[in-house]
Amino acid sequence: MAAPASTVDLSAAMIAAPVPIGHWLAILPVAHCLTLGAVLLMVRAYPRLQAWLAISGLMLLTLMDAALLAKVATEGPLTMVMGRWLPPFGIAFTIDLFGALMAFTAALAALAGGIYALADIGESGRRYGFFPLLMLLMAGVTGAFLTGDIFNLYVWFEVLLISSFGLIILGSEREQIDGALKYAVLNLIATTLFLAGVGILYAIFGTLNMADIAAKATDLRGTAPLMTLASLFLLAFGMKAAAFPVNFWLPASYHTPRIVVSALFAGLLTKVGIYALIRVMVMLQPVEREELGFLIALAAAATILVGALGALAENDIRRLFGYVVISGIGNMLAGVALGGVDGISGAVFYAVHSMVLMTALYLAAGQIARRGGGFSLSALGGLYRQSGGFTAVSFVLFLAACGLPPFSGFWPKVILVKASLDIGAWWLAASMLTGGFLTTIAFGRLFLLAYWRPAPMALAPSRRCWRTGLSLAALTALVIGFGIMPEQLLRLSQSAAAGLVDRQAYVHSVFPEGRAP
Amino acid sequence: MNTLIFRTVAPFLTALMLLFSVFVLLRGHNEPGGGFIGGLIAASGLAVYGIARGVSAVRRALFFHPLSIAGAGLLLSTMAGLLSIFFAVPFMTGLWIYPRLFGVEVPLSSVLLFDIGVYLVVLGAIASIALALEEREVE
Amino acid sequence: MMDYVVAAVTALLLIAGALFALSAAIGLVRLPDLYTRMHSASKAGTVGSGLLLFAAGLYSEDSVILARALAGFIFFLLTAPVSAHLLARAAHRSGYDLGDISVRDDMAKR
Amino acid sequence: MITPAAIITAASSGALVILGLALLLTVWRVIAGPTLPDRILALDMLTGIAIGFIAVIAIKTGFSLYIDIAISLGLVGFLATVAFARFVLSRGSIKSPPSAAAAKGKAKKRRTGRKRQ
Amino acid sequence: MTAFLFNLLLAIGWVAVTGSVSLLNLIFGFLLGALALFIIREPFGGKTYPRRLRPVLSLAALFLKELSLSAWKVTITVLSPDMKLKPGIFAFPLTVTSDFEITLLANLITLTPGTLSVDVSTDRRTLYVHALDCSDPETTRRNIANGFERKIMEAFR
Amino acid sequence: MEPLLSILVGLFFAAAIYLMLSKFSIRIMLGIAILGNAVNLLLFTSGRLTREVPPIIPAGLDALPSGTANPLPQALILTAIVISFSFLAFLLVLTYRAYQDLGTDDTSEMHAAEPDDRLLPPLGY
Amino acid sequence: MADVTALTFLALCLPLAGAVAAPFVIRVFGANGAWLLAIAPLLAFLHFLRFVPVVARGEVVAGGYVWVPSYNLSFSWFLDGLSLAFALLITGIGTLIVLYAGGYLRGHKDQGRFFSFIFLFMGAMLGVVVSDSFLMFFIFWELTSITSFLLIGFDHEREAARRAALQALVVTGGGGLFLLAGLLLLWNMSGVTQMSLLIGSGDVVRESPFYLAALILVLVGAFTKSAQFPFHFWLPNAMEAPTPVSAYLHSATMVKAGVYLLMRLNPVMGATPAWEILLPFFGGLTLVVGAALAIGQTDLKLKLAYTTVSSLGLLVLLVGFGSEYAVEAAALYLVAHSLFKGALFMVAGIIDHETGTRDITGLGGLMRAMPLTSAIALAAAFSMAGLPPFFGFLAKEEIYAALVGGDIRALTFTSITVFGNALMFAVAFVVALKPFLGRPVETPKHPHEAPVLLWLGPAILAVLGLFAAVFSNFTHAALSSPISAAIRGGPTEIDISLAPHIGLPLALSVLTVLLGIGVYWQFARARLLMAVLLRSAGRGPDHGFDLAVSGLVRLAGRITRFTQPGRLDIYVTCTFVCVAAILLVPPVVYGELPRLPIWPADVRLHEWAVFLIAAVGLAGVLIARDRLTAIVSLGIQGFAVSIIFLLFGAPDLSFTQFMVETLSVVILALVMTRLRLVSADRRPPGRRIFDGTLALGCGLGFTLLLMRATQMPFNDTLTAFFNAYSKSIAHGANVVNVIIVDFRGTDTLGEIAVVAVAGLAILALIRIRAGTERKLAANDPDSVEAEG
Ligand code: NA
Ligand code: NA
Repeated sequence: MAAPASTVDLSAAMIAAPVPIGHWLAILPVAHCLTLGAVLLMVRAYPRLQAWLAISGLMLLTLMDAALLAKVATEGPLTMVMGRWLPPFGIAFTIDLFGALMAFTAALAALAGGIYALADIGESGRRYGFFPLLMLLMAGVTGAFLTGDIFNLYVWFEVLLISSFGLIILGSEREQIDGALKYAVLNLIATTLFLAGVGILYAIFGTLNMADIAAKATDLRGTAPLMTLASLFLLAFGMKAAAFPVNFWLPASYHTPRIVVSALFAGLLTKVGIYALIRVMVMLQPVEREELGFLIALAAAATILVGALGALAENDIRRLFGYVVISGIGNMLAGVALGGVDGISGAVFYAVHSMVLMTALYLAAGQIARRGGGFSLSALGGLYRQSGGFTAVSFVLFLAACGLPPFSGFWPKVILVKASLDIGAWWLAASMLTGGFLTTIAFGRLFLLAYWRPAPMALAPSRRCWRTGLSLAALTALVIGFGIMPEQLLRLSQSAAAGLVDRQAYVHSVFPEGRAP
Repeated sequence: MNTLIFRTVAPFLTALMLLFSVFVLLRGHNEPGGGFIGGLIAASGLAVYGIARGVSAVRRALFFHPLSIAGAGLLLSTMAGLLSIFFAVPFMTGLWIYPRLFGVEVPLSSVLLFDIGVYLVVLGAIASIALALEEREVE
Repeated sequence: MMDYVVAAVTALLLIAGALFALSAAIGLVRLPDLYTRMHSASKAGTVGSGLLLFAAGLYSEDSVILARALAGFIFFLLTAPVSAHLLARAAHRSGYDLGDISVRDDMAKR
Repeated sequence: MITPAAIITAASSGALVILGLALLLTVWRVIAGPTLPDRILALDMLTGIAIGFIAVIAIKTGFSLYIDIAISLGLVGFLATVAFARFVLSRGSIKSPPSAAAAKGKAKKRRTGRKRQ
Repeated sequence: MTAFLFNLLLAIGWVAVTGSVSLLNLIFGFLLGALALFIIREPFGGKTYPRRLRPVLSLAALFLKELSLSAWKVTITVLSPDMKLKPGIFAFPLTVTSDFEITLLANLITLTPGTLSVDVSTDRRTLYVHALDCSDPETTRRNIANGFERKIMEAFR
Repeated sequence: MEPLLSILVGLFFAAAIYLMLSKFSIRIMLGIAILGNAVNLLLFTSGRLTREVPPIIPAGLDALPSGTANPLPQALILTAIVISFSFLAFLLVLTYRAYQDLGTDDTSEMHAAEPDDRLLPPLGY
Repeated sequence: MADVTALTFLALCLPLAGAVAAPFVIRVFGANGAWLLAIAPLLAFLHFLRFVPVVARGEVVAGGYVWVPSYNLSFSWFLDGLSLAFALLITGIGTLIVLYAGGYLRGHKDQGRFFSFIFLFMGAMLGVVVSDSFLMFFIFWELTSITSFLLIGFDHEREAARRAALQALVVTGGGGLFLLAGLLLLWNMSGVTQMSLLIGSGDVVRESPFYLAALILVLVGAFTKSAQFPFHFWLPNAMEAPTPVSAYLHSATMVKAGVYLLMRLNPVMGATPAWEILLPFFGGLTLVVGAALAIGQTDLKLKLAYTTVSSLGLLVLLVGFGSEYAVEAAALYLVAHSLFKGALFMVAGIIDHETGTRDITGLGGLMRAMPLTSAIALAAAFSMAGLPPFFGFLAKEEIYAALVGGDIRALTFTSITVFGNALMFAVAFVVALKPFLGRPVETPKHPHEAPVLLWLGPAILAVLGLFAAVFSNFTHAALSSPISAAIRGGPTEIDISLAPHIGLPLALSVLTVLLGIGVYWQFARARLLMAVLLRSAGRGPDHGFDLAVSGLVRLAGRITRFTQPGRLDIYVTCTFVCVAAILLVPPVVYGELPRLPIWPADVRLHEWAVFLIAAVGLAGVLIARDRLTAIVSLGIQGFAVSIIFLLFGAPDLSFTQFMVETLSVVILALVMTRLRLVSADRRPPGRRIFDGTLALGCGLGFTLLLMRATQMPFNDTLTAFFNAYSKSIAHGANVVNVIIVDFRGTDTLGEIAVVAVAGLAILALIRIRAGTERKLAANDPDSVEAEG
C-alpha cells in the first residue's frame, strides 16, 4: 500500500487514528447480511445448501447484534464512519441503544422465521429466492436500524422494501398478486415522500448526518418549512408503520403471502417505520414533534381503535392479526405523541415486544391452519382438544397481544397509560385501555371459536415438526420472559429513550469534539 | 425477431457495446461513467443479442445465470468494503496500490473493485429481467 | 490564426448540422406517410448529429476526443439502418399500409 | 473584435435554438402520431437530435466529456427502437384487432394450459 | 479469421477511444475484445473477411459520397413546397449470398438517397426496398446492382 | 432559476399524482414513473442550481474550482434513479401479472385479497 | 423462623408448583392424586396460620424481593389482618376444593388440566390479597380473570360454558382496565406505589382533584369483579363451570376480590360522601336484586349463585357504611359467608353428582340415602340463615347493630337488609331442606352417600362454621378484630359474643326469621311471582351481553369495511389528501410563503424549449388516448429531464437518466405487449375535477415548499469538502463518482442490493405460477416438485 505523493493534510479530511476491531460491530451485521445474501443469490440452485447457509447466517447475525447490543449498553453509542472520512462527510453508522435493541430483536425474529421456513418454504420458494430475499431483507432492516445518515436510511428502507416485494409474491396466488399491488404502490408512495423529505431537509440544513442535523436543528426553529418537513416525515413513516389514516395497505396485503413471510413482515416492517418515526421526530425534530403532539396523539388513538375494531370484525385470522399489528402501532405512536423518556421508553418496549409477539402470532396462525385446515374462524374448531401444548402457547401469545399480564404486552401498556395520565391525556389512556379491551374480546372469541368449540369435522392428529415447534416455542419463551422478568428490557428501553431525548451522547459519539466542522 | 439483417449485425453491436461498457466502467472515476452506467450498457448489449438471436443464445453465452452474476457482483462490492478490516481502517475505506506492469504504473484500488461489483450487479440483474421478459414474449 | 480556422469550421459544421436536423424534423412533420418519413429521420438525422459530433471532436483539438466522436458516428452508421429496417419491417408486417400516394408495393404481393 | 470564442458562442447558441425548434417539431410528431410506428420513429429521431444537442452543449461549454454521453445516447436510442419494433411486431396485425374479451380469454387459456414455466 | 480481425479492430478502437497509446493498453484492449467476442462466440463460424484493402476503401468512399448525397436530397425534398413524391416498395433480386454481404448491402442501401431496405425474403433471394421515387424501379435496381453490390463482391470475394 | 424549477417540480408532482389517482393500474404505473422524476428534480433543485459546469476536476487541478454544479445531490439522485428504476420494473411486471391473473387493469375490480363479501366472524360463541 | 421471607415466597409459589405437577400426578395416581396435590395448598395454609398470633398482636408481616426496580415495583407482600384472613380462606378452602374436585371429576379425561387451572387460579388469588405493590396487585387481579376464564369454560364443548367464560372475561377483564387506570391515578395522586404506604396517605388522596375520577375507576373494577348490579349477570352464568369451581370462586375467592379491594381502600378513599353514597346504594340494590332473583330459580347452583350476588351486595353496603360496627360486621360476614357458601355449593355438587340433577323441583327425600350430606347441608344452611349457634348468626347480629339508626338512611338500608336477609333465609332452607325432606323422588341416577373426597370438604367447613361461633372470643381476637383493624386503618374496640344483642338488632333478627319462614312456606308461589315479575321487567343485562357482543362485531365490521374498502384508488386518494394537507396547511398557519420570483427569470431560449418539451411530455401522458402514446410521451418527459440535468452540469445524471428512461420505456413496451388495455382516462368529469384539484394542490404544495426551502441560506460545507478532497485523497476527478463509490459508497452498496433483489423478485414474479406452492402447504414440505 503505497500512498501517492500528496501535499494534502490528511487529518483535515480523515480520521487518522486506527479503528479498534470492536468498532467493526457497527457495520458487520449489515455487511454480513449483504455478503450472505449475495452468496445465497449465487447458490440459488442448491436448496439444501441455501437453507443451511441461511440459518447459520441468521444465527451469526443474532450473535453479532447481541454483541453490538452489549457493547452499546456498556460503552454508550458507537460510531464508525465509512471510508474514514470525517463526519458528517462520510456515511456514519451510529448505533445507540435504541438501534442496537431493535436490530437485535429483529435478528431474533428473523432467526425464528428462518427456522420455521425450513418446514414451510419448499423447493420453488427456495429456488426463487426465499433465503436470499430474507437475508437482504435483514440487510435492509439492520441497515435502517444502525445507520446514522438520513439518506442512507432511505437506501436501507428501499432494500427492505424491494426484498419484501420479492417475498410477498412468492407463490403467485391471485390474492398475493392483488395484495402485492396495493402493498407496492402505497409503500412506494411512502418512500417517495420520505425521499422528498430528505431533499427538503438537505435544502434547509445542507447535511444528511443525523447527529449533525440534531446539532444544527437547534438553530433553526419554528419555521413553516420545518413543520412541513416534520409532517412529511410523519406521514411517510406513519404510512410505513401503518398508522391511521394511512394504514390501508397492511390489511390489504399482510394476509396474502406465505405465513412465514407474513410473520416476518408483521414482526419487522412496521417496526422499521416506527423506528424511523421515533428517530426523526424525537431526535431530529423534537420541537416540531411537540407542536404536532396532539395530532400524533389523535392518530394514535384512531389507530388503536381502528386496529382493535378490525380485529373484532375479521373472520380470517391472518387479517385479524394484521389489525392487531395496527392496533399495536397505535400504542407505539401514542408513545411518540407523549414524548419524554416515559412515553418513548414505552414505545421502545412495545416495539420490541411487538416484533417478537407478532412474528410468533403469525407463525401460530400457520400452525392453526396446518392443524385446523384453514384460516377462517367460521370453519375452525377443536384445536384445544387436538393439542394442549399448542393451545397453551397460543393462549400465552393471545394474552400478550391483549396486553394482559404477566406477559410482554403488559409492561409497555402500563408505561404508556401511566405516561398519558401523568400529563392529563386521559382520553389517550382511555383509548389504549379500550383498545386492549376490544382486543381481549377479539382474542377471547378467537379462542372460543377456534380452540374450544368442537371441530366441525374430526381433525387429523397433527404431526410434530421440530422446526416449527422450536421457533414458536422460542418466541413464546421470550414473550413470557419479557413479561415475568421485564427489568432488563425495561432498563434498556428507558436508557434508549433517554438517549433519544437527550441527544448529547449520540452527537458526541459522532463528533467527539462536540460539533461538526 | 428473426430477421437476417438484425441477426447478422447484432453480434458486432453487442461486442462493441460490451467493450464500450468496460470503457465507461473504467473511466467513471475521472469522467462521467462508472459501474452503473457500464452495467446498463452491457445489459443493453445482451438484450440486443437476445432480441436478435433468442434468449437461449444469451443464456449459453453467459455460462452463469445472470442472477448469479449479480450475486457475485454484490459479493465483490461488499468484499471490497470489508477488505479494509485488515488495515485497521473503517469499512469501505479506499485502498490503493500502484503496481508497474511493463513499465506502466497501473492504479488499482478497492474502489475500482467496488465499481466492478456494481457493474456486475447491474449487468446481471437487468439482463435477468430482460431475458425473463423476453422469454415470456417468445414462449 | 489556427484558432480562427477551427472556430470557423466548427461554426459552419454546427449550423449545417443543426439545419440538417431541422430539415429532418420538418420532413418528419411534412412527409405523407410513415415510410417516407423514415427516409427523413434515418438519413438527415444521422448526418445532422454526425456533423455536430464531428464539430465537437474538431473543436476540442484533441485527437482522442476526435477519435471518440468518429467512433460514435460510426456506431450510428451501424445502428441507424438496422433500426430503420426493423421498424419498417415490423410496421409493414403489422399491416401499416403505404400512404395513398404510393405507386407500388412488391412486398404486399408476397 | 470577433474572437474565435465569440464565433463559437454565437454559432452554438444559434445551433441550440435551431435544434430546440427541431426538437419541438419532433415532439409534435410524437404526440400527433397518427400511428404507433410514427411515434416510435419520432422518438428515435428525438434521440438523434438530442445527440446533436448534446454535442453542441459540449462545444458551448467546452466540456468534451459530453460527447461520450452523446455516443451512449445513440446506443440507447437504438435499443428503444428495436424494442418498439419488437413490440409492434408482437402486437400482431392491426387489421384484425382482437377484442379485449378475446385477449382476456387468451390470457386465461394460457394460464390454465401451461404446465411448466 | 473474422473473429481475430474483428478482435484486433476492437483493440484498436479501444486504444483510440481511451486515448492512452501504449502496448499495455493495446493488449488490454485486445483481451477485453476477446472477452466480448467470447461471449458472443457462436455466430462467428463463417469465413467472410475482406481479401483486398483497396476495394474496401473504395466501397467506403462510395458510401460516404452516397451518404452526403442522400442527406442533401432528402433535405431538398422535404423543403420543397410541393413535394412531388411517388413512393413505393420494389423487390430487388440479390446476387450476394452470405449473411454478411446481404446485411452490408441492405444497410448501405438504406443510407443511400431515397431508398430504404425494408426486408429480406425468407429464401434470401430478394431484398425489398422502399424508395421515395418509385416511378422507375428498374433504373434504381441497376444502380444498386452495379454500385454497392458489385463493390461488395469485389471486396469480400 | 430555482423558483422556475420549483414550478416544474410542482407540475411533475401534479401530473404524477393525477395519474396515480386513477383506477387503472397502467396509469398508476405511468404516474409512478413520473413521480420518480419529480422527486429527482426536487432533490436536484434542493442542492441549488448551477448552469452547465459539471463537478469534474479539470486535469492539472487538485480541487474543484468554484462555480461548478453541486455534486452531492447528483450522487443522491443517481442512487435514487437506480432504485426507482428497479421498483418501476418490478411494478410493471407486477401489473402485467395482475392483469393476467385477475383479468383486469381496473384496481377497483381487484378484490382477490379483499373480497367484497368478506365474512364477519361467527356471532355466536 | 428460619427465613420467613423465603418461606412465604415458597408458600406463594406452591400453587404454581401444584399447577405444574398436577397433570403428571393425575396421570400417575388418577383421582386419588388429589390427596397428594392437596398438600401444596395445605402447606401454604399452615404457613399462613403461623402468622395469626403475630397479626393478632397488631403487627404486619411484610417481605419481598426486588423485581422491577426501574419501575418501582417489587415482588413484595404485606400481611395484615385482612390479607391474612383472605390468604387463609384461599389456601384453606383451596385445600378442601382440591380434595373435593378429586372426587367430583374422578375419571374425567381433563382432570389434570383442571387441577392446573385451579392451582393457577389459587396462586393468582393469593397474589391479589398479599400484594403490597399496586402493579403486582393488578397483575394478579387480571390473572384471576384469566384463570377463571379457563375454569368457567372448562366444559368447553358446551356453548353455554364458552359463553359464560367469555362473559366473565369481558366483564371482569374490562373492569380490570378501569382498575388499572384508577390505580395509576392513585399512584399519581399519592406518589407511592405500595398499598402499605398508600394507607397512610388517605388525606392526600381524598383532597386530590382527581379523587372522584379515581374512585369511580376503582369502583368499576371492584363492582365488576364482585358482581355488583348491573354487572351481576356474569356470576350466575359462571355456574356453567364444574361445581368445585363454583364452590371456590364464588365463596371465598374470585368474587371476594372486589370486596377485598374496597376494604383495602377504605382507609384511603373511604369516609367521603361519594364513598358513603355509592357503595351502600349499589350494595343495597345488589342485595335486593340478587335475593329476588335467587327466589326465581329452580336450579340449586343458580339459587346459590344469586344469593352470592346478594351477599356481595351486603358486604359492599357494609363497607360503604364504614362505621366501626359495620366494618366488624363485614369482617364476620365475609368469613362466615365463605364457609357456608363453600359448603353449600359443594353440597349442591354432591346432589348433582349423586342424582344427576340440580333441579329443585325434581329432588326430594334424599335424607335417607345421604344422611351425612343432609346434616352438612343443614349446618351450612343454619349459618346462612343466620340462626344460632352458627357463625352466620354472629355476623347478622353485628350487621343489624351496625345499621340501625334513626335517620332515613339507616331506616332505608335496614329495611333493605332485613328484606334481603329474609329472602336468603328462605333460599338457604330451600337448598338445604327441600332435597332431603319428603318422599324420595325418582332421579336420573340412584343416589348414594357421597365418597369421602366429596363430603370431607363441606363437612369441615360446616363444622368450622359452628366452632367459629361457639368460640366467638377466639374468632374475634384471631380473625375479625385484625380484619376490621385493617379495614378501618386502626385498631377497633368492640367486642362480640354469641350472646344476642338485646334490643333492636335482636328484634330485627327475629323479624328476618319470621319473614324468611313465611317465604319458605309459600316458596312455590314466591317463585312464580318472581318469574312473572322478571318476565314483565323484560330481558336483563345478560341478554344485553349477547346483543352487545354481536352488535360490537357488526359495528366493527361496518367501520372496518368503511376504513378498508378494498379499493386502491380510495387508498391513494386518501393518502394524497393527507399529502396536500401537510404541504399546504403549515405555510398558511405560519404565514410563511416563499418570496415570489421576478419574471422573466434569466432563462435562455433553449432552456425554455426543454422545459416546454417536459411539459408537453407530461401533458401527453395525461391526455393520451391510447397507452402507447402515453408510453412514448413518458419517454419524452424523461428525455427532457435528462437534458435538464445536462444543462445544469450533471452529465452523470443525464447519462444515467437517458439509459434508465429508455430501459423503462422498453420494459413498459415489453410488458404491455400482451395487454389489450386502454390507458385513456375513464373517470367521470366530477371525479376528474376532484382529482385534478387534489393533484394540483399537492403540486402547488411541493412548489411552495421547495421554493421556500431553496430561499433559505444554504450550507455547502459538504460540497466544499467533497470538492476539495475528491482528487487529492480519493484519486478521482469526477466528484460525483467519487461520492458514489467512496464518500458515500455505503449508499451504493444498498442501491446495488436493491437492483439485485429487483432482478430476483421479477424473476420470481414471472416464473412462479399459482398453485405450485399450494400443493406444498397441503402436503409434505419436503416432497415438492422441482420447478424451472
Ligand atoms: Na459516474
Ligand atoms: Na456510477
